[in-house]
Amino acid sequence: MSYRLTPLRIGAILAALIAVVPLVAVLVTAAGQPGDTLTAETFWRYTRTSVALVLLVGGGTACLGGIAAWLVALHDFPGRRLFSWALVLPMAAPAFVVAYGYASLFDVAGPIRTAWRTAFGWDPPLEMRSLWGAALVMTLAFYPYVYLTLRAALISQSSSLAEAARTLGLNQRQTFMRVILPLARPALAAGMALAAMETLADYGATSYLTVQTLTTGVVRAWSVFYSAAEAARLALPLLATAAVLLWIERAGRPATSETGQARWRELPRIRLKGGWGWAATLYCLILIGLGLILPLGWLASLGWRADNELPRLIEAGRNVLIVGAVAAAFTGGLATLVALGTRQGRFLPRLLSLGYATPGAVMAIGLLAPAGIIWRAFPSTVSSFLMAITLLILAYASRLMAAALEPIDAGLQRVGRSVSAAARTLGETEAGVARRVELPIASGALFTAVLLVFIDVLKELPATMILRPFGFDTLAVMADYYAKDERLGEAAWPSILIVLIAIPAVIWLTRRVSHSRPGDRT
Amino acid sequence: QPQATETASSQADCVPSTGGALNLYTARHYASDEAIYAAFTCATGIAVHKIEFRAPELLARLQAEGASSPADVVVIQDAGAMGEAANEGFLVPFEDATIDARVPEQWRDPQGRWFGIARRARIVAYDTQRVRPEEVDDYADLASPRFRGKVCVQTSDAVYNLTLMSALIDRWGSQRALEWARGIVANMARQPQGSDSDQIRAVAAGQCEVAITNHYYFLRMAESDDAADRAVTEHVALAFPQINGQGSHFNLSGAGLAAHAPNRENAIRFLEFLTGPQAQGIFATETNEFPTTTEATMPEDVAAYSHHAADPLPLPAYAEHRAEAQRIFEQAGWR
Amino acid sequence: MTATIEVSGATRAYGDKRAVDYVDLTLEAGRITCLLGPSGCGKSTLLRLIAGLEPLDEGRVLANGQDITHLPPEQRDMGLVFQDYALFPHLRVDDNVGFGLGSLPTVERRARVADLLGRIRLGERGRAFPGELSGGEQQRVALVRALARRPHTVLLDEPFSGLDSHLKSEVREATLAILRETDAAVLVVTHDAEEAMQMADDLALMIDGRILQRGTPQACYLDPVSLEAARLLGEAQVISAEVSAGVAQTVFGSVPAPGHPDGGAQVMLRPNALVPGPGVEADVSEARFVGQAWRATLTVGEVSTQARLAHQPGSRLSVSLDPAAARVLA
Amino acid sequence: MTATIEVSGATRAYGDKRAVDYVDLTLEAGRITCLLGPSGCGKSTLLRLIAGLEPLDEGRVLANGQDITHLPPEQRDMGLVFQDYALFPHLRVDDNVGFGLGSLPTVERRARVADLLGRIRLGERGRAFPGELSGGEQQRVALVRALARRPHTVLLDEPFSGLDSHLKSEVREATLAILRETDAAVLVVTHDAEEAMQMADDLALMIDGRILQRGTPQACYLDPVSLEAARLLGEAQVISAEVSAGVAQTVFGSVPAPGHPDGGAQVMLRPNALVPGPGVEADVSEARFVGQAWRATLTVGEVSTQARLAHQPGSRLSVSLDPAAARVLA
Ligand SMILES: Nc1ncnc2c1ncn2[C@@H]1O[C@H](COP(=O)(O)OP(=O)(O)OP(=O)(O)O)[C@@H](O)[C@H]1O
Ligand SMILES: Nc1ncnc2c1ncn2[C@@H]1O[C@H](COP(=O)(O)OP(=O)(O)OP(=O)(O)O)[C@@H](O)[C@H]1O
Ligand SMILES: [Mg+2]
Ligand SMILES: [Mg+2]
Repeated sequence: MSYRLTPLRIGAILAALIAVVPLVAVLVTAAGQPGDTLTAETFWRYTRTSVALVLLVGGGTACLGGIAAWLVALHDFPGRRLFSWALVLPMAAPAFVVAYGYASLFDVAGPIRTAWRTAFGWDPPLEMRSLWGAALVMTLAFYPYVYLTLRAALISQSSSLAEAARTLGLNQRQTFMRVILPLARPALAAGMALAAMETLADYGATSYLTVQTLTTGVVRAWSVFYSAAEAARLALPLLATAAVLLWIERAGRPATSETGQARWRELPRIRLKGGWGWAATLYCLILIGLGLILPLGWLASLGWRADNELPRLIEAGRNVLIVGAVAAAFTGGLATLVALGTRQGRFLPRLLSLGYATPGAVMAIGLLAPAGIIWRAFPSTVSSFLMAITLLILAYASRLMAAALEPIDAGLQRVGRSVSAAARTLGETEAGVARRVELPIASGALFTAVLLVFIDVLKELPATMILRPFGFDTLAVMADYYAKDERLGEAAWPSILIVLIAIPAVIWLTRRVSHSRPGDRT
Repeated sequence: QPQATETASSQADCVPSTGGALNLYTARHYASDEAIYAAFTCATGIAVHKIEFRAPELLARLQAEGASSPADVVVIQDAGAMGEAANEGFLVPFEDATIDARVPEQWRDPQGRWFGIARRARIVAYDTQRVRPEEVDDYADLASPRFRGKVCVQTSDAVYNLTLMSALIDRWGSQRALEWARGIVANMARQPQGSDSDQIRAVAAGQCEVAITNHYYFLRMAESDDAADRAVTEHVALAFPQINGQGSHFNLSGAGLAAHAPNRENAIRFLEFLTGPQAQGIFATETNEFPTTTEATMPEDVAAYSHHAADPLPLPAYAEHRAEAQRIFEQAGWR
Repeated sequence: MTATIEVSGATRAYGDKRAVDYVDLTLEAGRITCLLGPSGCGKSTLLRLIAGLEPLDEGRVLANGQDITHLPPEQRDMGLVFQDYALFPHLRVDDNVGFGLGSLPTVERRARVADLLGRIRLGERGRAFPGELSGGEQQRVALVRALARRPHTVLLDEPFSGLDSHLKSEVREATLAILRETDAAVLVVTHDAEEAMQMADDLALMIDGRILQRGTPQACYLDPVSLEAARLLGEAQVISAEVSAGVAQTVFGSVPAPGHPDGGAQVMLRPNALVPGPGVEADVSEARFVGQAWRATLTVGEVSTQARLAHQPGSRLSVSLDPAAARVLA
Repeated sequence: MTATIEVSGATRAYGDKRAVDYVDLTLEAGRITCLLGPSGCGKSTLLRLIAGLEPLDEGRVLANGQDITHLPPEQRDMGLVFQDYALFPHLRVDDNVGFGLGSLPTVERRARVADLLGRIRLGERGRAFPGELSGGEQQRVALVRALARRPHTVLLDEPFSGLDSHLKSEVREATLAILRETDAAVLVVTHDAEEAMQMADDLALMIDGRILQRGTPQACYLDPVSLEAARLLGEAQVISAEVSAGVAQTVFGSVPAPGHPDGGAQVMLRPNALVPGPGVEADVSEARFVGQAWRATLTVGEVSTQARLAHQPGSRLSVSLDPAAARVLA
């Protein structure tokens, strides 16, 4: 096809600009005047903590999520079908919500340690506001990433390699260790990279659990020293790490099937008998219990006793539903343009994905700068509700573009090159082919993208906080305020609402993952 | 036209909402404030449009908006951040006799750019069974060997700790402030963590004997519907330590007129309203804060503490020493 | 060790569908058996049953008379080559070949791998990853990997179907040569008739889960038990005939039909069944060069058939029927 | 409308690799040209260049003398059939076929789709989705979809390679019949020699991005320009020879070599080049039945070659060389 700037490509470039502008703004800000900032010693302490936390969460998610994926994909036990999607549910709970639950449940004056002291006369060392506690909380919140990617890799692994190993004299266990696991390793790494990125970018959970990471440093530089430039500079190592992690994640994506004509066949599932089967069931139950039911249940019990500003909650819920839906559709549309326009080059999508892995505080800096230019240029629009919502939606789009781009890109890849070419030779233009053939075929992926963005908007905090118009709350903002005001009971309400809204979306997403593999039979 | 969560009540005796509107940027987010906005709208017919930020974000947004900012009034519950807003030029001085009359000079910016609307004491919660109140009548006591392993505190970047440290730097000089911080670090029962309520609970749970906290969290727990919260306060009491014998450290919620306020008249009416007896009363009742005006009525539990003297720190000092305060904390190893 | 593998009454159903339906099959040491059948007829399933990768619903598998029906695959001492080669992508070529040799001392293992790679002329590529090899090279590596443990039986599932037609015959020759050197019992699954006939000592024709016919390639080709079997092995035309007194009469000539009842019958013609010569006058309606030969469509009256003859379309010629390339079907 | 498509000097490189390297090709209305070559030689790329799906680095494409090199594919009026059929999975069969007929009035469009589906005997299946059809049915739908707009040129990229060998010849016949009814210029890309020879009016042999030879199938088969070209079209053996005075002398006999310089040369033998008869005594070292014929390995002195002969291994026979099936290579 010709190299000319087709309308599709111009659209892609514009869409990409929206996502790139905040990143550029961060870089420009980082080049600004140096101000007061952290001492080098503090910086290194934060770095050490960040590294330790990432390692712990990476390892923890690999273990918990890995075992879950291994059980569900390769074994049969009571409840397996239910768990195959239920294990993803904790993804609906924002990490900061899980942190609220655990911090308060395991507080020195909380129910567990109090009961323990009463019973045994000494205080158990179960401190959630610590590196270990944060690692536990984030592991529970992020293990679904590993679970999802590894499970997808395992169920799409054709059995022929494992069978080859069997006929070469390896038993089941040896086959898993020497063939199945090594083959799934890239997927495991990809899942861990996602969890690590989330860990690095997180501020809500870490700050609530008093773990001081590089992101803490970014926030401190900004909120204590009022230096956006220093904050942006401190964010650079985070961005660099995110870039590396993204690269790992991309590299870990399974290549298109190399098996060709051979009939695809799933790995055989081992039936776990008796006690082993129930042990597996128990493991999955515990994981879901710890990741979702325990923290949410505890918050609910707090919320039950607390007051709630029901009208405000309802309005915040309505706001986030509407804005989330619009932002999701809009972001999906932009990502579609980008995906359609950049199918030759892989560089742009990678760059755009960086926004996703950028800590919220940094992104807020990056968003304010371009917003400021608009505000100063069109003063009359600053207090306009529509303008503010438009900016907010643009901000969501740039922050969450990667989340949408990922599935859409994958969906469009699946529309064979020849199908698009066939449509061209049948008289359709490039844009016509996109409209009549490619998008309808990739519609499932489009919907997935829209849902992913929607879930992320539900949890989004920094961009909402800083760009929203007058009188506009979202559930995440309300939860954050209540928590900051030390009213966890009240914070429970919006938190639980977020989860309740996200759960159906998460269920749908999970089901889709299991239906997109070759020769699906579940 | 901006939409808003107008909390205007439909009471019959309210002025009809024809008084235009007012744009408020606030870092406060309490039920008390909602009640005040409602009362203001009812009394004046002016609608209150608000955005709630966290302080640094509020400043950043003002910065980004520059002269285009729609903000009329800025309210922040930290004197340090309020001073910063004033220093950055986000606020303009204005003359208002009513406010000057109601708010003592001590709680007003010397350049007239902002003033205090409510006060919160940063003081000490102690275990009544193990600590006598005289043992904590000076902030310096907290750093003494008496409390080795017995002190609970928040992290250093908690704004109230930063302003407390700013006050100590101003009063004691950097060197002594640093030594004090080192003493606290040596006395810590655990790494700094959790919120003020968590500090109070830790005292009740016996993890520490004394904790630095704002006063109203204690009052909130004491009057809570939750029996567990009330139980926490049974063996815990508040002590009001002194700085140089001159009084305890109070932080201020401040309010000021935004530099480019489009609704200046309404803004000034609102600022006046905040210092009026009704608003001041609501702060005291709903949030258990101390009023900055003299004529406000307070509920009993707040009134019981209102006699404690405040350290007469000049307002600009709150913002002035902020960066140094963070440095000292870092030097002392207070995370 | 050499072995005779006997499969008897092997049955395997998926849901209602009997993928393998009461099959008997014997593999002899040192002989190559080809299992030929259309896609989906159950060839792979049968092979998997023998390898122990799939459980039997009914029937038994014996190795040298010993029942191995319930032995797991790793204890059966059989080598398997998959259609997609199934090389371990994360291991280098030499580690792939040596994968099943964990029990050997390192020195010996290295030596055996080197020897095997040498035999397939890949001695230099031991440190490459499978992805860096061409399709033909991968196939050869998969073959020697299966042979490395010196299995008594080697099973190959469409081992050449992944290859370019260009490469196919070359790789096939090389594979045959290596297989002939071992004394293993060999089963090759394929749906390519020419391939089956070129490789097989014994041929088994499979359709719909059943084995239709067994025998040498030549016997199967010329004496198919049914039209289906005939078509599996190559072009076959059918014309109708009248049998009387053990002779079937067609428009082109007669074919011996000993033992057939009198009445209507079908005669299967191989493409070389019609030869120029005194006989019937036929019209040539189309002629095409199909490599090595021409194919002409001949018509006599209402009956049309094709033959390997070079003649101008529109012309007429006299043909006779060679009974050796024609068979009356039951 | 009919058209003559002329490609001249077409070149397309990916990085360093010239996938299509200065190719000239002409497609004539009403004639089927087959492009035959091994995998990766650039066949698909050439086809995509003609269709406008890929930009040319150099060279031109003319349709009836008009330069269409820079026309986007949708304006070229060419129909394309892909190896994987590329049916739109989200559209029903009739919507697939009618996809490119948006400009026709609904009634006319319906009629044309119905007519096309009728011609491929799928009139009843119009409301099915492509996924519900068998491979052969899908192939036919892809074909009529490409024909629906009555393009002046039809390009088919390995149109039968996705089919079972069983189905292949049947679908091929049907496709040929439909293509012959149109008056389009047809290009069929394939790597199957037999297929190419059965379909082609004109054959083009491609290797490594270049066209080696053009001509009728028979001419290409018997008079290949090189061993490579010979091998593309079928089995070929090479033996060495000595040329003197325009005759090449081999151990099996002599072959005319007009115009060849004296000295050593290579002679290419087709499998039917050696026929029993008075000539040289040869040893039969191996014999195999390969369907329709036997293949024997014959040895004379040091020289070994294969021939289509039925003889017992170990026996001896006398063979002569048929010069019509042998060529001296340049
Ligand atoms: N795991 C399975 N579950 C259900 N049906 C199966 C399974 N494996 C095979 N089948 C069915 O059993 C039949 C035989 O399959 P098999 O793979 O043995 O055929 P095949 O002869 O090897 O075909 P091909 O030449 O296409 O490889 C097919 O109809 C197939 O769909
Ligand atoms: N988009 C591309 N980028 C880089 N190289 C390409 C691209 N398309 C084709 N090639 C290369 O160009 C060469 C010719 O490819 P092409 O697809 O035309 O071959 P082909 O003859 O159709 O092969 P096959 O029979 O396997 O379809 C191959 O080496 C291929 O790897
Ligand atoms: Mg098979
Ligand atoms: Mg191709």
